[in-house]
Amino acid sequence: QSTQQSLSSGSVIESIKQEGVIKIGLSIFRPWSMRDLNGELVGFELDVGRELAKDMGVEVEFVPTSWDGIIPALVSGKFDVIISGMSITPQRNLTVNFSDPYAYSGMTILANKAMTEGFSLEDYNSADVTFAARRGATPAAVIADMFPEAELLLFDEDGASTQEVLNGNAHATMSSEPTPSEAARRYPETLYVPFNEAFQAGGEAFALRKGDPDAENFFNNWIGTKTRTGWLKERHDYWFRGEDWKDKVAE
Amino acid sequence: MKMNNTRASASLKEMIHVAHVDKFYGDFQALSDVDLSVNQGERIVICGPSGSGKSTLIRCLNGLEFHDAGEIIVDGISVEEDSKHLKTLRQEVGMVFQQFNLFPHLTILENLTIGPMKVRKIAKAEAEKRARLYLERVHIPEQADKYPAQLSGGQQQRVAIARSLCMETRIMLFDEPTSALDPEMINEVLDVMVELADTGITMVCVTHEMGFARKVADRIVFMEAGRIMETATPDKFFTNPDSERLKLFLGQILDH
Amino acid sequence: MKMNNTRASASLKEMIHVAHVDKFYGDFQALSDVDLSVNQGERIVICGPSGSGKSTLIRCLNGLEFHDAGEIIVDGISVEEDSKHLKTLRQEVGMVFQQFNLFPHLTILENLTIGPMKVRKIAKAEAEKRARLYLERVHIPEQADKYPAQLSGGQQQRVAIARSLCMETRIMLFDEPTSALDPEMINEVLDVMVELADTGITMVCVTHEMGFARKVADRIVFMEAGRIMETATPDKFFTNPDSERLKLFLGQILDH
Amino acid sequence: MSTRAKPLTLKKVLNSVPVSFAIYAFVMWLIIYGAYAGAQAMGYNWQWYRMPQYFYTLTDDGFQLGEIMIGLGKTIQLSLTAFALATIFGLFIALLRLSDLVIGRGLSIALLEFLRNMPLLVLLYLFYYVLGPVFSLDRYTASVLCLAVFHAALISEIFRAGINAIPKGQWEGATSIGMSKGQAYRYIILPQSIRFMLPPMTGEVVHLIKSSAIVSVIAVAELTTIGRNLISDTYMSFEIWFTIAAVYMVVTLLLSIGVSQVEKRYAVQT
Amino acid sequence: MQKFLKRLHWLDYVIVALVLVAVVFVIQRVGGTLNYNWRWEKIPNYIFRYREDQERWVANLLIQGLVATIRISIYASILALVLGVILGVARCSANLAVRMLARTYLEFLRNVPPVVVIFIFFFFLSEQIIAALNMERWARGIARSDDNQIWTFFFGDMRRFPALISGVIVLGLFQSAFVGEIVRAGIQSIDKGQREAARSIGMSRFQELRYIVLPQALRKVLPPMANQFISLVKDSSLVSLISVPDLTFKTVELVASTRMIFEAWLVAAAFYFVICFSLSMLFRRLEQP
Ligand SMILES: Nc1ncnc2c1ncn2[C@@H]1O[C@H](COP(=O)(O)OP(=O)(O)OP(=O)(O)O)[C@@H](O)[C@H]1O
Ligand SMILES: Nc1ncnc2c1ncn2[C@@H]1O[C@H](COP(=O)(O)OP(=O)(O)OP(=O)(O)O)[C@@H](O)[C@H]1O
Ligand SMILES: [Mg+2]
Ligand SMILES: [Mg+2]
Repeated sequence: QSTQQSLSSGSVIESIKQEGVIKIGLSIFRPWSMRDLNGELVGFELDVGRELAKDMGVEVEFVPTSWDGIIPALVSGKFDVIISGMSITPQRNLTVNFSDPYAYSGMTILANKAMTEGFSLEDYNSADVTFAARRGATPAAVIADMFPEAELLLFDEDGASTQEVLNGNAHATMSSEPTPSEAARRYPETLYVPFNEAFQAGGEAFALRKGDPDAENFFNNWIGTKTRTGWLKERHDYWFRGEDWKDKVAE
Repeated sequence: MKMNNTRASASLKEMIHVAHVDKFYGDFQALSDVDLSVNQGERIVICGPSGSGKSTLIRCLNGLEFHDAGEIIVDGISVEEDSKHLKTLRQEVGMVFQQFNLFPHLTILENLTIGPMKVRKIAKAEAEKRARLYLERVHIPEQADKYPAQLSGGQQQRVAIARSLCMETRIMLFDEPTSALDPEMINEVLDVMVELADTGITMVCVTHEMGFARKVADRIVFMEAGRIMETATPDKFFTNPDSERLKLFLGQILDH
Repeated sequence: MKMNNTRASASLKEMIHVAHVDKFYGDFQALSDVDLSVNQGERIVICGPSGSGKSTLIRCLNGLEFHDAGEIIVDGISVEEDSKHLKTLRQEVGMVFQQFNLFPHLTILENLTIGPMKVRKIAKAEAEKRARLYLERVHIPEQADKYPAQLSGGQQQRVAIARSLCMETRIMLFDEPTSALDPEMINEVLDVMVELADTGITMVCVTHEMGFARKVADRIVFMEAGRIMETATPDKFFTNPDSERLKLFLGQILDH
Repeated sequence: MSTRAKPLTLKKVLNSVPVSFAIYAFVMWLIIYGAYAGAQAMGYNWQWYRMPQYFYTLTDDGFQLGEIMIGLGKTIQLSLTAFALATIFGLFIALLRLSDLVIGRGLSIALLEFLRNMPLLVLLYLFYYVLGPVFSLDRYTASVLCLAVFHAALISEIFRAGINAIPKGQWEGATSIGMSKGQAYRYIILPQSIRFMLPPMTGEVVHLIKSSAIVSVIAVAELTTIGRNLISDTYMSFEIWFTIAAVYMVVTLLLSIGVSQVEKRYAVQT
Repeated sequence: MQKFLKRLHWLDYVIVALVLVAVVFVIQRVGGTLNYNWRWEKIPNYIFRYREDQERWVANLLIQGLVATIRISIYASILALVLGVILGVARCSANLAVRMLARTYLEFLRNVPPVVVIFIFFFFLSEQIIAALNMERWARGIARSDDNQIWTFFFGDMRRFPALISGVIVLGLFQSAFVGEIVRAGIQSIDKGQREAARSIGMSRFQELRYIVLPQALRKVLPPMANQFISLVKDSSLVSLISVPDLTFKTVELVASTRMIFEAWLVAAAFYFVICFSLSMLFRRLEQP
């Protein structure tokens, strides 16, 4: 009885209700979350976060955090939940809990044309090939998994890895669509997306501190509902397939 | 002038009493079995070759260093490392250093008033009045608002003397007060010291200025290798010294 | 001894020629219209109150400073800022400083040989032979392998003299060579300088050691406020000076 | 020597060595315990037992160095290369700065001002993304050069201070026996100024090792990069950050101690 | 001009030639090899922007970041100064325990890379302090109230106040080690004679420190302190790693949003240079009496 009580009163849901605000940790990552021309946050995560807060009847506060420190920051209580396109991996799961996935984004390879001419998928798995990716992001895990032979360089953010490929310092990088296709369109002489197929990780989910079944249950059900009503898919398509938002964010 | 002053004061109370004092720096013995007694109003000059322990002795008198054996009693206060009276003692004993050690960030006036104001808790107006009085005494009243760096060495040393005087101490120690000065400035300072000697203050002075010693000292102490080798009146000291070493020393000092 | 030496050399060639020299530090005029002529083998002593320009003058002679107007010719070489012969000049003119300026990271022997070896390109063995010769001359052959810091001030100054001698210069400049020394050590150095004076070297010496001046100088130059006020033989200088200022100065210097 | 027995006072007791050590140990224990309790309160599960494998492993192939040790090796290699270059550049800049060359002095001052007023992180981005492609530098060369140039500015100031610390009399002494400027530098000034430069130089090596951590942002393999990669793999942030900090501390402290020994020997010699 | 040319040494000409060659080479390569679409025209928007919806000019990302950097630097240097003086005095204390504790603190901070120090402090210390003071709720209360202009002026968005404070604490603690060393050097540079003179007019140890040693030491440490302040401004870029929204953090965000990697970093570099350089000019002027 008392254990149950203390569990539920210790839940982050409880403190969110008390404070009247939910603090969401996120890291800038196109097109999940971005700064628009006004310097304000926009993106898929922002829609999700606002909707979530609306449904809970509280205010929302987004805490932009560098990707590197996002999990320690969650663990030490700098915010209540991470909603930042974080995909579920077993390693992460050892440290934090995940909700059910709320998005499944496909990832594609973006490669340097001259350096990877005529490469098949197997050719990438060679010690001569260099990949670049964002440290701690899903593509890094996928690359390590799919191309164990290749060298993998990790950077603080996505732009840097694309620039590496562009400058010929790396053969290829991988990230969620639509970013690779956009880049390929912008630098048609140098960059291209060699394979149409998208590589899949376990899906992206909310991350929360361990030992909080109430919150997990709440988020799972919220995601379940929003998936069934099609709201999540509609927003996902808007940000990941559509072009409407492009001119609000500098291109 | 000298005569009557001296003999009168010699009968007064003993101001400095040093008995069987030893002092070590690590293994090196800087003072061995030093005895010295100075009466109120007496003027003592200490001389001796470099490294003989003159500075060490004088610094032991106001507790800038502490002796390891024997006893030192100054103005009735025993000088010891953890004495409660150390502060009182230092207020009674003025010291003038070879390097002046004026406070460069304070004006001359502030140099003179900071001790009385902060240590003796005297009001500012009163302290300044006193400071100007003593600046007058050392003949530089017009320098009150300058900073030490703007003064010549001789003037700085005179300020240092005035600073000690402002504490109205009855004992003054001088450690080679003129040896950092240019030849022309030495006299300025010596003149002030001669005047001071006539006021009845108790004075212990390390110096090689033999002219000064001859003029004002009641007794001259000659040190060598941490010991007091000879103590004599100026007359005897210069005309008929006992020890060979002193003769040699005088020969060298007075030669050129 | 002094007499015959002097008169003989006075008739020889002019080694130092200074005419109408002015020198400014910013707006401050350190030398005004200075004239001086020194013949081969002559011994000149310069004295005067502090700040009168003695060091400035002597430093202009070997190009450590440069004059702004007038001309200085030393050993036939005109001393000018961009003269090609400056290095040659300095090899001909030795200088001994108040602060010795020995090289603390080299042994005494190395201090003496580094000039001959690196500047004159003399072989090491030869340079060492010469160095030991001059160490003998200044009476400290046994110190060859020590470092400067291990020597007393008087010994250091003698090394500095030997270092100049090793360059076998025919002119030696001294800037208050004894004023940084303890009283006991002054004589050591003065003795060496007296011996040196007898070898026929041309010598210009800034000093307040009037005993030395009287003994060796051919002429004494008195400076004041950047000007040469009086030039006289020692006899005249001490017994019958022309200017009032010099009388005053002598009074102070010889007083205490 | 006969020393009088002096009475014990509270001040003396507090200042005595054993009591001081005891107080010290107590305060340190408080701090460590506080940190531990703080982390505990945060609900963090410590996994220290997973750390040793990153230092070494004992497998069938025998003893193998773990990733952290490899990273440490890389850090040292990187730092030493950069330091050697920085010393050369630094001496060059300092001599230019002290020279009579009008343009040379101007150039060295401009360079110093630029470097002094630029965060290293930003400088690194400039080197890698801007100068890198221009001069076709790979990431390793770019980071070595960036560190070398950045520290050359600091080292040149050390050289300058060391040279200026030599009393003017030494220059005059050298000049008055006819040495040229070059000879005076070579035989008189530089040998003496080494004594003044050694302590700040040690500081500079330590500083360089520390700033080398920044190259992790361009993925050059070294200790911090390895640490950050491990964190992104394992999420044991605290354990790994503490370990990395400890490794850096051990290296830099050893270095400081080593150099102070050398210094002592050097001091005795002259 | 004639006179200027006359002062040049032949080596000066060599240097000019070398610099020219390097510049020409760089220009050539930038035109030829660098594969990058420059979009400088977008940058001014991120400095100031006209908001049509609000009909006024507003400071955008880069200026927001710059202001945050300035705020953090000022507060952190005040903190570092206070702690540093205490630490410096502790380093010269007569008590061994105090000296050892100060030394430990200092050696830890000086021997570990700033990045690592900042992470450790951030997660272990600042969070505890913020939680203990219940700062978050308080700051949010202010953010929600209407008359928060003054707070906003001094501390920016009050919602991010705890982040600002963490940044200030971390940076201040980190820099205090260096300030402490400077203060210690200043204290020790005061001639022994000064202390002796103070003592011989009967001052207590505290009076000696208060009236004689510290005033002189502070004057001596002004130049190194100024340098330290400049490096504090530079090191403040590291707090971006703990998500304090300073100039570097905002630049990273801008790059992540727009991929204008070169333009954004060059502008950030220029901003840092301008701040630091004007500071060093200012300090230089102050040092001259
Ligand atoms: N703090 C110290 N530590 C070790 N030795 C010291 C210390 N102070 C003085 N000595 C030594 O004690 C001896 C006596 O020194 P003291 O300064 O009293 O000599 P002095 O007679 O004043 O000489 P001087 O005329 O050169 O001032 C010297 O040999 C000196 O080296
Ligand atoms: N580098 C300098 N810059 C400005 N002024 C200087 C410089 N060197 C000397 N002076 C000034 O020039 C004047 C003459 O100085 P100089 O050193 O020649 O005097 P001096 O006769 O040797 O005195 P002393 O006996 O004190 O050595 C002094 O007033 C001094 O302040
Ligand atoms: Mg002494
Ligand atoms: Mg002079």
